[in-house]
Amino acid sequence: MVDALNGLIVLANFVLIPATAYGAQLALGALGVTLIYGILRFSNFAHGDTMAFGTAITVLVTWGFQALGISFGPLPTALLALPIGIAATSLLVVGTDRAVYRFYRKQRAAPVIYLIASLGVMFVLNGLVRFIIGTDDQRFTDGERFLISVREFKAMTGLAEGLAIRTTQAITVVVAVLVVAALFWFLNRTRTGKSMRAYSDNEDLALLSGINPERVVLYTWLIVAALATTAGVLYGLDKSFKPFVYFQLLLPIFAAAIVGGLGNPLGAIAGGFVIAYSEVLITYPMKRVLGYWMPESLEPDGLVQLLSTDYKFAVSFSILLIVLLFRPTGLFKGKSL
Amino acid sequence: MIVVENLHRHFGGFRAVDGASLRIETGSITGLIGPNGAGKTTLFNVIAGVLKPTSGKVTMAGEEITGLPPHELFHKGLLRTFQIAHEFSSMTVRENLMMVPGAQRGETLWETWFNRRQIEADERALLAKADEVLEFLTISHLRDEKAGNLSGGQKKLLELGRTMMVDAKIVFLDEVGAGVNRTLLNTIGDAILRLNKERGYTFVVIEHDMDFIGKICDPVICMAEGKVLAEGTLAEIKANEQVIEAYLGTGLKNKVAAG
Amino acid sequence: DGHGAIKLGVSLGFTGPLESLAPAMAGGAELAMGEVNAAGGILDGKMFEAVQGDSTCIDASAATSVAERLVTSDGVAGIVGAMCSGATGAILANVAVPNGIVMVSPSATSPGLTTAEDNGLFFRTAPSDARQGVIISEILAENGITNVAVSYTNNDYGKGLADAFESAFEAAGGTVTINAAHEDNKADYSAEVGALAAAGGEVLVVAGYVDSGGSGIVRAALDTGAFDTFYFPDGMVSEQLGLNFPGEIDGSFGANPGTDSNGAQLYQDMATAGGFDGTSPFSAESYDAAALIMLAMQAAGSADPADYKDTLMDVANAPGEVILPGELAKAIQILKDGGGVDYSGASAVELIGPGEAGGNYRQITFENGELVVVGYR
Amino acid sequence: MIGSLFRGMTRRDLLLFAFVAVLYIGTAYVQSWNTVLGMVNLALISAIMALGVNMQWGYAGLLNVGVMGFVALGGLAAVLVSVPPTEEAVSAGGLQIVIALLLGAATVAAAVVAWGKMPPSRARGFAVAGILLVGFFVFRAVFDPAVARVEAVNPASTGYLGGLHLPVVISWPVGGLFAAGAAWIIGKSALRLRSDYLAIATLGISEIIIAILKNEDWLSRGVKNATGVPSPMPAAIDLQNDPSFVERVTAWGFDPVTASTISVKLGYMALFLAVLVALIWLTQMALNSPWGRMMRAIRDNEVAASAMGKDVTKRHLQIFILGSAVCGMAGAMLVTLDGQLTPGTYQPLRFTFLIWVMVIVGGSGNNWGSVLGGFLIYWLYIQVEPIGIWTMEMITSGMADGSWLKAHLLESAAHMRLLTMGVILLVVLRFSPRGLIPER
Amino acid sequence: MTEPFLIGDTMSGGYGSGPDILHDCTVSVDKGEIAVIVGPNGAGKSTAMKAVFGMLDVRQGAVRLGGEDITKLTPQARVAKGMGFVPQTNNIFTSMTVEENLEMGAFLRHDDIAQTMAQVYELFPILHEKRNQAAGELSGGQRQQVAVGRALMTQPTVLMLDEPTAGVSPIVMDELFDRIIEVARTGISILMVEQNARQALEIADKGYVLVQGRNAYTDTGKALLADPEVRKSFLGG
Ligand SMILES: Nc1ncnc2c1ncn2[C@@H]1O[C@H](COP(=O)(O)OP(=O)(O)OP(=O)(O)O)[C@@H](O)[C@H]1O
Ligand SMILES: Nc1ncnc2c1ncn2[C@@H]1O[C@H](COP(=O)(O)OP(=O)(O)OP(=O)(O)O)[C@@H](O)[C@H]1O
Ligand SMILES: [Mg+2]
Ligand SMILES: [Mg+2]
Repeated sequence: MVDALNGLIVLANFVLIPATAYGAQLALGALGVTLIYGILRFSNFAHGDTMAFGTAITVLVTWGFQALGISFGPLPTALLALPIGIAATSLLVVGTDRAVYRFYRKQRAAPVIYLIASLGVMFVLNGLVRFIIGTDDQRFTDGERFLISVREFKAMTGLAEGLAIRTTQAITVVVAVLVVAALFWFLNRTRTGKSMRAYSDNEDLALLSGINPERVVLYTWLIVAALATTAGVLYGLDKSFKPFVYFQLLLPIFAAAIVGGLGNPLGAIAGGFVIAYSEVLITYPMKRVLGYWMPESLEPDGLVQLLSTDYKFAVSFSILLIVLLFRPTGLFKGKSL
Repeated sequence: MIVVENLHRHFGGFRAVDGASLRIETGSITGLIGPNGAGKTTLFNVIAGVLKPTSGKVTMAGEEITGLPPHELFHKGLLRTFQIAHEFSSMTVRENLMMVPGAQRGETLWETWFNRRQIEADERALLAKADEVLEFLTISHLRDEKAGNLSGGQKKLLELGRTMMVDAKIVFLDEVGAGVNRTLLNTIGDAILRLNKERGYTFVVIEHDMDFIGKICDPVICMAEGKVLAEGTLAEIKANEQVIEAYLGTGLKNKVAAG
Repeated sequence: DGHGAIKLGVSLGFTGPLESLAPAMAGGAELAMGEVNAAGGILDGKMFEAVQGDSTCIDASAATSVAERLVTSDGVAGIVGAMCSGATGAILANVAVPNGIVMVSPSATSPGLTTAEDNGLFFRTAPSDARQGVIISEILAENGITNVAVSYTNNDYGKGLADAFESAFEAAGGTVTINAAHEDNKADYSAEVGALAAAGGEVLVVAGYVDSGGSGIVRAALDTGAFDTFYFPDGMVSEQLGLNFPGEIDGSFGANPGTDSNGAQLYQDMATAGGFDGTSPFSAESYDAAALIMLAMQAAGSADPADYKDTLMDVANAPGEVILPGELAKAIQILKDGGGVDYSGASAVELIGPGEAGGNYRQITFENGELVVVGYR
Repeated sequence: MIGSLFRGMTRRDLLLFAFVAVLYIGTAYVQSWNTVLGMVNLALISAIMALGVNMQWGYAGLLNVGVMGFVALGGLAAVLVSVPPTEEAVSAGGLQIVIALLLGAATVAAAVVAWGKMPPSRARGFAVAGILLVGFFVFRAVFDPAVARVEAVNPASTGYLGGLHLPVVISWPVGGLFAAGAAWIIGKSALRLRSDYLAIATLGISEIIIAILKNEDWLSRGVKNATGVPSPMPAAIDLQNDPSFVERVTAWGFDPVTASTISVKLGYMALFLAVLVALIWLTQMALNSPWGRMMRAIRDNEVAASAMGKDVTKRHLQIFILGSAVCGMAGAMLVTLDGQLTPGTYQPLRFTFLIWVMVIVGGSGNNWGSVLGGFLIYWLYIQVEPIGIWTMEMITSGMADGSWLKAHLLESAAHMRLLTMGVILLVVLRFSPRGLIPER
Repeated sequence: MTEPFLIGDTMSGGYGSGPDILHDCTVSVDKGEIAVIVGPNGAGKSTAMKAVFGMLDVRQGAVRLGGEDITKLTPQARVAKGMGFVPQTNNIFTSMTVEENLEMGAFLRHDDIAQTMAQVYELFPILHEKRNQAAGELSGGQRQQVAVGRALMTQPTVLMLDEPTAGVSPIVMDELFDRIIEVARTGISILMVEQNARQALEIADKGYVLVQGRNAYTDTGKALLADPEVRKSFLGG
């Protein structure tokens, strides 16, 4: 009985909790991507760097707060700085839209042109972020790191195995769930939300219904800025902040958005978890868990690992492919242009 | 020519085509009418291979063609037009027509590299043919216009024009008349009759314009709610109570008052 | 007056996956040049000028183009670089050898480069992975550890080191429970740490980079309680490590190139004064790479690679007076006077065989959140 | 014949080409001919890759964001064809690895056949899964020990099977074949995906290919890099040591080092140019014929094209395979030029996105556009670094020495590379959104 | 004679930088009137409608609503001024449900829209049945009904319809014309393009025949119907 429990806790500690947190992180990023795809109709390759920009600003402000001795109790100070980061990112993305994307909207350019333009923006942001904060790893975490740490857990339960839940993990999961619910409600129930969907569906007709396209675009970017910064900051709090990693985040984020179905907020969440779980679960060696669960005589010698972690990305992408083969527009019927 | 047996096509729980059975005789011009949403277009799409049937069977000249992809049906001589025009919008009107004939020599890569001369000869012939069709459709001044820039009616004409580029056995026309000027529609009607007489094309025509149906179609099939409601000459159909109630109606109530 | 100055190429991955290591490395190389210039240059007043070139680490051909530019357009007399073994190999074969330019890489550790066709033009101040594998194995054995897990960064450095270590360790009777790769700069390492934890081991050997995947692995391992003791090879040992995990890695240990000559400490102080982190991986090696080139020129009495490529080994090795960081002026003077030097520098270079560092190591451990040097070997 | 090669070229296009030529020649004067010729060779390879992508996207509207994977496969071909076999490794496990791979292929084939033959049912699912599972374990049982033996052979310098030791140029078509093979497999399964879904699927597959190249050491040494790919040209150093060469060039007044490096580059250039011209001729012919028209129709409206008798699936597959093969060939050429295969350097930024930028900036759907894009963007890619540094020096020249801002700005100069690249891309795209040489 | 409520006065213009499609073309409609535009395919009927609605550069001439010059206003500003438009193609939001399509029609309204919606459902019962279905999944005729319904939701003062009856069944067409007459009686101006020209002209107060972007005939609906030349060339005999 205790063995069974220990096995479960090992599984939770190394698979369930990290995968859930990682899934939520991906989902938050994917929400931004999916929203731009859904409403402005292009795959925004600058999203990773937008996240990096928002986070960089938040990090600087956080340092400022820390220097001034402002803190947020047990919570990370960065959360206090977050609104400022969001504001700065909003200015950035709206500015980018004015300077870059608006022109192509007027031209009615093909989506791939936006995509390439977003590559250009990505390059520029890439340079900008490094210019602002450099290339290094930056730490800005403070407050309580753990809701419960391994040691505390063991002391509390008296079990041989422990498990840890980080504050940031918990915050990320909660935020992701709240955000997706809010977004879903916003898009499907509110007037502004519906007008955004209408705009994405048929721009001309939206015009004929009295919808102001510039306004729709503005709202979209504001939401995206908030999402990107929040996602970036939560990720940075949990791991660390380094511009290059944020650029690299783009790939799993896109994978998540696609698996879920582009343009669909629920899909982004589902996609995030699918990617995260498949990465962690399929490459997880069951040796230690089975060691608890199996009778002594049957305990495994090998690692009992389906695939080595070297192929972690191959795994998540294979899952992605399999999903797409059976559901060509993702789990939650996304859009395709 | 075409026999449809107990065909079903469902969308989720909704039965768009719900056990339709019909025969289309070789050499006939069959009219297909019915209320909006009766399943006419869906029936076309299933026969033409765009949609897979939920169940049922379609045969063409005795050969089962259920579920064959559209491009194979094309090569068997089955052509169709689209209710919502599907032009190749970034190509010119002429190219829209010239791309139609199947098995063009110049569509094989090998030949494009090593058989230029022959291809050029083929192209000249095609060009002449396309221009002839454009002339007929009264849009030859638009031959080098991008098809996407055509007016709504012109696009419908182009749809029809494509079927005239090859020797078809059977042609499915989905509301060619909607949005087409009535004078021109008369000309089109004549053309259909001529193609039918001279070249032996079989036609199936979906149309909501009773004058047009009356002018060219015999027999007429009326669908409703995914099933065949009535079948016969137009006169018979027009007299059918159910058809009147579901489809034809009794004319404008406010007409006089409005004058 | 930069006119007529000798140009040295500094070709590192300023952009790309290892971009965060590059500034401190370039800082090291330029520090050495600055020092020589301050001392009045070599060969009777010839000054040095650094020309940077981005070797990207992700694009061997771009690296080649850039090196091509450094050599044929800027006319550099030698190259400090490149950073990653891939780019280094490409530049060596396509630019350095055909144009007869000396290259001293501070960080390409791939054993494959040992046997590369180089016409005696290629050197490196970083030891080959093979040597370090043995060192790690010895240190672990001394600590009574027989059972370890290994996580390495998935490039030639990590893989080469992990392989070398595994064979050395197993030959000495130890067990490697798992030898698994991690990719740098990825979003999440839970899968890797999950696998490492499941395989188990007394210590986790992290053959990665401190500002990249290496720290990510350590972070995740600490948080989940998978491991609490680590072994850190040279890519990880730096002050940064202590800052990244304040107080969390006490009892963990490692080693990086260095000797009791105090060179490392001297260099660190110089770097701090110069405004960059001298403990960042391969920064010291970069200083040494630049210094070696310049001293070799002085020794050869010529800035022509064809001449000084033959004196480079001489200035690096005994006999001669031992030279530490900050003593370049002295070294130049000795050479000018016809004496010999044994350059030891910041990373205690000793060039062996085909022109690579022999490898003296400085053993460290973490106590109360501080990096403490415990000995040399 | 020549006429159709240049069909559709306008005076403006020629001016653009002239402009790019001036960029390169100007660079030669500011920097050196050696630098520029090196760049030209890489630009030629990039242009070929861009042509491949353009075939897929420009002709058929297939969004392939997995270019990197095909390029890498081509690179693998170069190694497998040209390097000498590692005798010891081959005898240790070569045969067994081949058997294992055949077993693996047989498993997949069996699964596919079972899937096709059995009626749709739960039993079919189990049967296929069963076949795959059993096959997987049998495969691993044969494969793993053989791999272990092969990799144990002198791991620091070999540890892999090596290649066939054939002339490296043969690997170019072979690289094309490798890529075509992969494209066939991908195309059979993923081509029915639309737009961005196909994009991410190909992106994923390319990542998987790179993962294999990185981790299968027995094949090409993995991240330890396979070096020493023989060159089809005489090495510059050999020329320098060849007295007759030295004599000749000195007689002409050249310095032997410069002359040797330049002649090697010219040799490569001739080879690459030949490939590029052949490809352009083939693609121009195809594009300006009913085949091209059909592809455009398919790109415009698949439903209508298929109703007009065009086999959309088959054509998509055809063009996907051809385009990928071109990328594969370019990949083999690249490794030939570099002389080594370094899997770690295959990054989407360089081998997928940059190529895409070339295609779009050049003008998608237009072969000459791809060539122009290839040359222009490659020039930028290399030259924005000095431009960035130069800009920073200009900006900071007025500032006081030792000021924090000046130091910070100069330090950031390297990142100006990306920034400048982005700005230039945006500017080009702004002033000609359909590319510099748009499709006609 | 005072000026009509809505007038596109001697408009010339074309698409983008292309040639002029309209040449001094005038169309107008007064309060409570029905004006019908007929003509061959490609005559410029839709173009004229778009010009009146500001979706096209009017290079010469002007558009005035209730005496006010609105030539320079954006389409959405014209919506705010009480104009409603059903384009000939792409006239529904395909990914939104039928009900959401109707709601979007009422986007600028801030009063209770339930009643108007009920009226639309009454007019087109099939839409009520399918109100939660994505409009893109509807049949051709059903889509057309959604499009007209969407425009009715704006409660416009001027309603512009580009071939509202294309593809709808006879019974629905009759209903639609009935409804249009009713709407006009409430004082709303109706400007529409029709190919079912005979029915349309029968209910029209005013008729325009456009040919190649020019006004060819202008008269009352009845008079045009009676003109044999017009009948033969444009109304199909
Ligand atoms: N993809 C789909 N998903 C769900 N329902 C659909 C889909 N396509 C069609 N339907 C439904 O099927 C029914 C039949 O549609 P169909 O287009 O066949 O009608 P139709 O007879 O051609 O009508 P019309 O005369 O208006 O063109 C309609 O009620 C429509 O809403
Ligand atoms: N977007 C466009 N760009 C360029 N030309 C266009 C565009 N739309 C229409 N045209 C051209 O303008 C002319 C008039 O088109 P319009 O759509 O106004 O005709 P219409 O009278 O409405 O015809 P129909 O009855 O067929 O709908 C046509 O010759 C068409 O080719
Ligand atoms: Mg229909
Ligand atoms: Mg029209």
